[in-house]
Amino acid sequence: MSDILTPTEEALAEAPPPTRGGGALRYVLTKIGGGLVSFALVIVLGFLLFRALPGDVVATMFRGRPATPEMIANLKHQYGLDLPLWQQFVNYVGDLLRGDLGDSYVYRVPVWQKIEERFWPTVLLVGVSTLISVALGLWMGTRSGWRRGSRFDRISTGVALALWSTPTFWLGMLLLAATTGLFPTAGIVYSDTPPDFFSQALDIAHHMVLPTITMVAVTYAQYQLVMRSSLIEEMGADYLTTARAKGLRDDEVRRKHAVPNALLPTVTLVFLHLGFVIAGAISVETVFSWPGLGRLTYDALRVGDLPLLQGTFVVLAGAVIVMNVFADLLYRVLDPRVRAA
Amino acid sequence: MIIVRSRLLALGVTLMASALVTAPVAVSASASPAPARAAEATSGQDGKVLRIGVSREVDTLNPFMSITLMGTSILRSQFEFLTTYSQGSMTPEGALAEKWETSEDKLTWTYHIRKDVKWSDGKPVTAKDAAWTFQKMLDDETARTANGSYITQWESVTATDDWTLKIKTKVPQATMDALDIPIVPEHVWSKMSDISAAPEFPMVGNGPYYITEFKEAQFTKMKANKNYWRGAPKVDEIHFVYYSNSDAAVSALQSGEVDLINPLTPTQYDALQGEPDIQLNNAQNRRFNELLINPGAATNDGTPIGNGNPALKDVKLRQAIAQAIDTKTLVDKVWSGYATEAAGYIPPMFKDFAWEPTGDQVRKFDLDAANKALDEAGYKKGQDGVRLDKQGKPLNLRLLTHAERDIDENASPFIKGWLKEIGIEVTIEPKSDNQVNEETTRGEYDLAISGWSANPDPDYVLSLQTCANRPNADGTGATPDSFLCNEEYDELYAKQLSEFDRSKRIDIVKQMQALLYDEATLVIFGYDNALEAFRKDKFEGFPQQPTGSGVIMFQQSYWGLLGATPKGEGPVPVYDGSQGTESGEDTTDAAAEESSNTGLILGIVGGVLVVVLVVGLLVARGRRKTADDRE
Amino acid sequence: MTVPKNQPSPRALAWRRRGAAFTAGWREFAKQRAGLVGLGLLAVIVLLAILAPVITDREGLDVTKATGDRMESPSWEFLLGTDRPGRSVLLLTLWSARISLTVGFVATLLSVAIGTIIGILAAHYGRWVSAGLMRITDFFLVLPSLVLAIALSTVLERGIGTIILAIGLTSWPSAARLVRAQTLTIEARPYIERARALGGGHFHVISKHVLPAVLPLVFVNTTLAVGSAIVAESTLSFLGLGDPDPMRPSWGSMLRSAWLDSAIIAGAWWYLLPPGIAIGIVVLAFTMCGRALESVLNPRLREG
Amino acid sequence: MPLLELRDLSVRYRNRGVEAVRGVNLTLDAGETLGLAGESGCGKSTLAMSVLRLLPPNADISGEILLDGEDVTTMKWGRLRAVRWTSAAIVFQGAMHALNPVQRVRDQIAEPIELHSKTEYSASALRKRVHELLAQVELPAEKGDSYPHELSGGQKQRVMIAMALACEPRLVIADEPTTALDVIVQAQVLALMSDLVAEKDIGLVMISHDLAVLASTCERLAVMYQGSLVEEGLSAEVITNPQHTHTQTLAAAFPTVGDPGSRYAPATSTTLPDAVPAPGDELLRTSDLHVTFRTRGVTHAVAGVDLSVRRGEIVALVGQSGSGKTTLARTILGLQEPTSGQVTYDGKPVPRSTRGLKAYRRQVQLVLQDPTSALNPRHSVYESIAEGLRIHKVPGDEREHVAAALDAAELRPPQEFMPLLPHQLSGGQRQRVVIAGALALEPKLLVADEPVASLDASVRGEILALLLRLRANLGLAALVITHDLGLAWNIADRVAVMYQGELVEVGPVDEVLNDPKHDYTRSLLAALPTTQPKETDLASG
Repeated sequence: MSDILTPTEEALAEAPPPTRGGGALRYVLTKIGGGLVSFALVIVLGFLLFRALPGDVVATMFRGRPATPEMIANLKHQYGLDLPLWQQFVNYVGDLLRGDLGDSYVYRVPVWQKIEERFWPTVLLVGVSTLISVALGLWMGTRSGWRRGSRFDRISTGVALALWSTPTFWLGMLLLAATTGLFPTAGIVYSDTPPDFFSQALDIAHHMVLPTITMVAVTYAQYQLVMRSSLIEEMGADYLTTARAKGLRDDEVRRKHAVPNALLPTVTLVFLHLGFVIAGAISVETVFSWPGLGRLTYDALRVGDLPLLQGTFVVLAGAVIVMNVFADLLYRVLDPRVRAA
Repeated sequence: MIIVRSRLLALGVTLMASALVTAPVAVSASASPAPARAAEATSGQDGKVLRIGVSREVDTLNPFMSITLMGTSILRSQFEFLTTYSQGSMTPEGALAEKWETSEDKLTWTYHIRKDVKWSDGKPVTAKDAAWTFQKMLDDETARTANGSYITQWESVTATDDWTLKIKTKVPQATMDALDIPIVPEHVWSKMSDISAAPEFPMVGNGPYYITEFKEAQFTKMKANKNYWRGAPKVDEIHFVYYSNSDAAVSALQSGEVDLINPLTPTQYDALQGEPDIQLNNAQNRRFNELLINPGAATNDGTPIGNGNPALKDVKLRQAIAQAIDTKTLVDKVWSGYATEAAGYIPPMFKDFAWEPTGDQVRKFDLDAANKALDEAGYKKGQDGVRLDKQGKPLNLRLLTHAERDIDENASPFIKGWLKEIGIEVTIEPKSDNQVNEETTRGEYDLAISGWSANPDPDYVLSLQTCANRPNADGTGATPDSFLCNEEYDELYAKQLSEFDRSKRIDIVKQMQALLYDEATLVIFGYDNALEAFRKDKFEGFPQQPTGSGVIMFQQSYWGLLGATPKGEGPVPVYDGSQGTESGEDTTDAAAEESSNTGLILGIVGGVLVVVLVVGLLVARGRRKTADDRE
Repeated sequence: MTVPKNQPSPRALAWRRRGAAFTAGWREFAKQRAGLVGLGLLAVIVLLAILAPVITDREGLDVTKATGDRMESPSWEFLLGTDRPGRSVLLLTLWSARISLTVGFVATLLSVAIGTIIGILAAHYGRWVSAGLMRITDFFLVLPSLVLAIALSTVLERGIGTIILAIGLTSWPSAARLVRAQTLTIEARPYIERARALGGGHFHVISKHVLPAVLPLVFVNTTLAVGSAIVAESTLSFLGLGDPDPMRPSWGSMLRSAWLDSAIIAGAWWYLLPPGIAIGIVVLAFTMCGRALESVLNPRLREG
Repeated sequence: MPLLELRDLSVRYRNRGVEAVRGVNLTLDAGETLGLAGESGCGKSTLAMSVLRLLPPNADISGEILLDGEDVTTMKWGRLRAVRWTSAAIVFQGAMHALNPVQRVRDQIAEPIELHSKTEYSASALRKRVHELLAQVELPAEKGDSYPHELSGGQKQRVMIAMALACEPRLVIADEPTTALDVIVQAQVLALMSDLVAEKDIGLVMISHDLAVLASTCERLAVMYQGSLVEEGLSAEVITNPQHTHTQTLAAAFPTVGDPGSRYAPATSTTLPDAVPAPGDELLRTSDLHVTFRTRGVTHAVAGVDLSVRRGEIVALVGQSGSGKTTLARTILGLQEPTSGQVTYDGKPVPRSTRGLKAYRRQVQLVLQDPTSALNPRHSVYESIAEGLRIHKVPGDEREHVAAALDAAELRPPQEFMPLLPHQLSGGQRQRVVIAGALALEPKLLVADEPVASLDASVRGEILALLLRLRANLGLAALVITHDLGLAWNIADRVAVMYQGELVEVGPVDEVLNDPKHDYTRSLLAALPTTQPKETDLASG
């Protein structure tokens, strides 16, 4: 809350304005440091949560098939599960730093490999739908906020609220039911699509239609509502009166002055909401059988594959943290006031 | 100004990007609607493709590592085993091994390898490949991951010449004529540094098909092996397309994106009735479903393990529970009739060994009788209607179920409901398959839903209920089922093993089943059918196992895929001389019932529209104020 | 100076003031039609949920007593058709409201309570407390909460309690930030300085000035958050982490059943639509109420 | 033809019902300067905004606004946009908010030029023009690259002026252009405006609540009261011989420093204490007090201050904002810990323990600048006053204490005020409630931080008179913190001038203000706007 001054700061606010440009490195380092602390917390949490899960992981690995005590001991030893907990933690962190997330109990491959396979489909889905929903949300929010109370505002806000109130997976299910036969219902690409780039891209785009619509439908509303209210907040601002007094047209006032300012809180929100989008991705990927990280999480959950769950948890949380650090840095570029702070 | 411009630029780029993404989507949406796909697929440029929609995931396609049903099923077509199971009677018959014999002490087995088998890369298949594969498993613990159980008692493996394989075992082993172990080409696998690594594609094999591509969680592609010793298959490619949600697979079948799917739930099966181009297959299954009642789990040396409710040690209580389960309702409601009502331990598919209770022994579903029996046995009802055990504690039982398995999800509420009627409170605990396996193995359950697939020879499933089959001291080891340990049963089990007179053996097996029925450590509640469907506009049919009445997918062999017959390419082959060629009688032609799908779509679309509109209007009305006329 | 005896006591005065403030707030709220509609909807739904045991028979939830056939389409007997075991979907939807609303309310209360305490402490106390708490808050804010909730629900026993805990423990950070921001605004007001100068300690400042000023905002936040919590519950239930007891359905678990039972393939729209629409309406009602309340508190958001 | 002519102008806000401006007639010729005075809410800002039709959509305008003979109220949008900024430009109140925070000031200045110029400006020509404008307002060209938050208040106001001149308008309307600025900066900005207006022959309408400011800049003065124009005339005449009672109050509110008539006599309608009581022994002393902040770099907010207040004495602490006076006050109250040095009260050092501080705070009470925010809007008058009593668990009947405090603060009868909420009171009444809240604890010393700065001129004198009476009747000592030398002249016994954390001059008011020793005190005094229109250029100071 930059506009709120605590009493002690108030005394300082009168000090000569600080020079610009200084402390950029410091800012970047602080934000990256903060991200690293968060990531460290994720790692610790990942360990605590998944080591606390019930069930004997080794028995899971045998899937109920016969195993001699020696085999079990061997496996325990192999996975370092016979060590004291702190030792396990040290190993876990060490492995993690080397990019080793352990082996999936069920798939019998390194978790990292599994996650790598699933990473890009999720990036594609989340990326494209976030882009679309941000563009859509900002545009609609700007339109409805600037003409508050207009027919467009009333209807679009109503629709946005209604869509926002719907559970993602349900919307996906309805879309599935309503568009039977029009779009592929599952997967990312048909097995018999020719391997050339254009056919593949086209087929992937075709497969993306329903999941993307679902994701966009439930996420754009947030951006619209925030853009709308942040624009409304800015509407009373004096600099807009200045701009009008200068003789700017209404849309120029909006485009050149109101929107750039109203955009700032929205940018933060877009990134803060990535966690929420990831949640949406889990539902959407489950409903549309999209081979991404969300469904990997769900599958790992279903079969009780702890290292895999731990891996997806660390990677998803880590990705969101990275994006937020990025958002902080971006914010600094967008808002000159942050540069000074 | 610069800032503003660059920001607008960013926004523009964003919009452009989204437009770029949506444009091809729109184009492709209009360019290739589903019916077009169906047509395109039949005349695909790569020849005839069989696309199978599956909702089971491949763990890995490494034959040493794969343990899931999907992975092993695919590998069955990739690699020829020494023996396979016949299409008609599901008994072991020669495959890679033309014939085999065993020494008198049953410790040495000699297999004679077919001389006309070639790997898909053209190299001949010899006994050395088999020897290398088995030796690798004996030497390398990792290589034992998937199929290690078969070789734990082996002493040595040798290829005496290119066409003879000798295996010595430490103790007589019953499964030696049914070793479900993929045999890999030595010239490929001996070069692999990590035996557990993902294999390279195309994968050299000697089965009817070989794997050419595997996309995790998406599909597995196989090509027909033109050198296959039984003759090349009629289709050129098989694509196993993975659908994590089985409804999506059904939709894909409806729109012609896939040609064959398994399994179907009864609801899906019924929904497909009436589709003119779809052939349904309601196949009798070799599976029985059971409710385990923990009689006091113990290890094979008798040490109690687990945390089963001690009250269940009382056979009277177990019998009352058994009596409170209405198999008819379950067959009707859970399986919509696509199942057979419960009788004995051996599924009715195996007519000889199947048994049914008669006379006094019959425990007809009767809640009053069950209540009465419990009253008599001294289980008094507490104030809230829940019975108290002998220690005066209320009877609260946990019911362990497989999460997301159709049978478990649907049967468990019924079990809970009936048991409540006889004063037993049930808490349903759905767990992942692994957890269920684990917890049942360790005896950490009161009630659990389980099931097994029986073989033509009942030995294996019967062995599940012996004292010896209980787990090791540390709670692992064997795969126990109901933790029964009954001396009489064990004696009968030993007796049937050494009984060579089939009818006498059948009698003993039936006695054993009667005994199981009385012990009520497990309650059979039905034998569900395997439900499948395929596009009959594209395929004539597939060989079933057993011939005529059995399944297409997930056979105990590869007959269904090997004999896949595209439309217009003649009769479906039969790999079992004794049977006819036509499809079985259980395969129902889809009736010309009116499809209700259009109505559904309209209903849903309409409903959604109405909801959105109504809600939107409500909100909108609320915010209506005079619009400002600011410029 | 003597005081006439007919004067109201200070306590009565304070209560009269609160009453007046409430009336004024209500009058402002009543001007918002969306808010009133939302409140009305909520009242009806909550009433129906509370009265469910009176107006219907819970036995109908027991599959063994189900009278309908598998996924019967709507009829006079079953206004919204039946589910796979033949239970009335209308009955299920009604009873599900109890669980869904309970989870929504309790989880929100939990998260708002955590959020409020952390938010106030982070704003009120000095650098280290504040920095530490905000670091944690930011961490949880950024964390994909569904993933964390999934992890939590996996660790703990399945059931309503776990779901509440999972939602409550993962959704507090936004409340904490909001409360912190508001607390900072309040604490920057000179009357806090005045209260300190009068000799008031931390407790006095928080309880007499900060909390009363923050509570309306917390209330609005609660109203808005219940909707999210209900959606979160449905998502967790849909993913199979809900209460497996068939006698305690929630809208999420109904949708899960519909999904697993192939309601889409079977064309059973009556099985698919009611729970989803119920969620939508309830969430929307909460949102409408919350937004109306918000504009009561923040006149800048008001129309016109 | 007059540059600007208002004919029977009325403005009514639909949602408020009351007319903000009622039938105002006003003319301004080219190159003329007019000051528009009035208290907050009198409609002067509405009047200014109506000239360019910048009022919100819910405002109804009636009458005529003739700008260069053309009626603004009936203009088409296109014409209005063309007129805006080219015919008339506005220097807005509080430049802090009137500039777009995320745009460089260069672009903001250039924007209207680009928009309105008939010919296409090249980038370099535009840049040159902006530099010219910046030079006119005496800002270096590099400042054009700054963002608003990087500029000080005075610089921002200069940017606003440069922006207003960008299209060379014939009329500039300045709405409270110097309100938020320090005395010295204010003087500089006013001088700059006067010069530019004179140089370019621009018509100027300046709006302020401060008659002195207007009188020093404008030829003519108009006074508004409750939406109507109550008096208009030449500045000197209006100031020296106000006709309307409201003008008289405004004129009297700001005393002339050095005028013996206003010594110990703030403008008030109430009776003032007859005699000035002699101060008693020393009550409070700070010795070598240092307060240092380390938020960004090191700031010495208070750097070695020795100050004493005796019983019954009123001491004024004068300084610009940022001079450290507020920090000093907070440190005296124990709200801020000193870095070194100490505060002694009644001969004993002020304790630092929570318990000790609590007892100390009963003796020393704080009165804040803005009574509106100093009272919890949710608490009734009774609760606000009883707050201190409750904190300290003062024995006796709470109600009687509250009534006594209200009575002492001259809110009579007390019973009527008790149930009221702050928003039901006027500004002066609110400040009395704050004072009553302090008095309820029967303190010995009041620390008043700008006690009248946010009050309307007419109320100012009343509150100051109350402080004088409290000192006379209760023997209350007061440390009054202010930027307003006139206030010190009005009520203080001694004055301490603070500059950059240090006290540069301390002494009896008459001595220090009549015969300042320190340069800083002198420049403060010199910067005071006088009621006589100035000839000299202060900007060099």
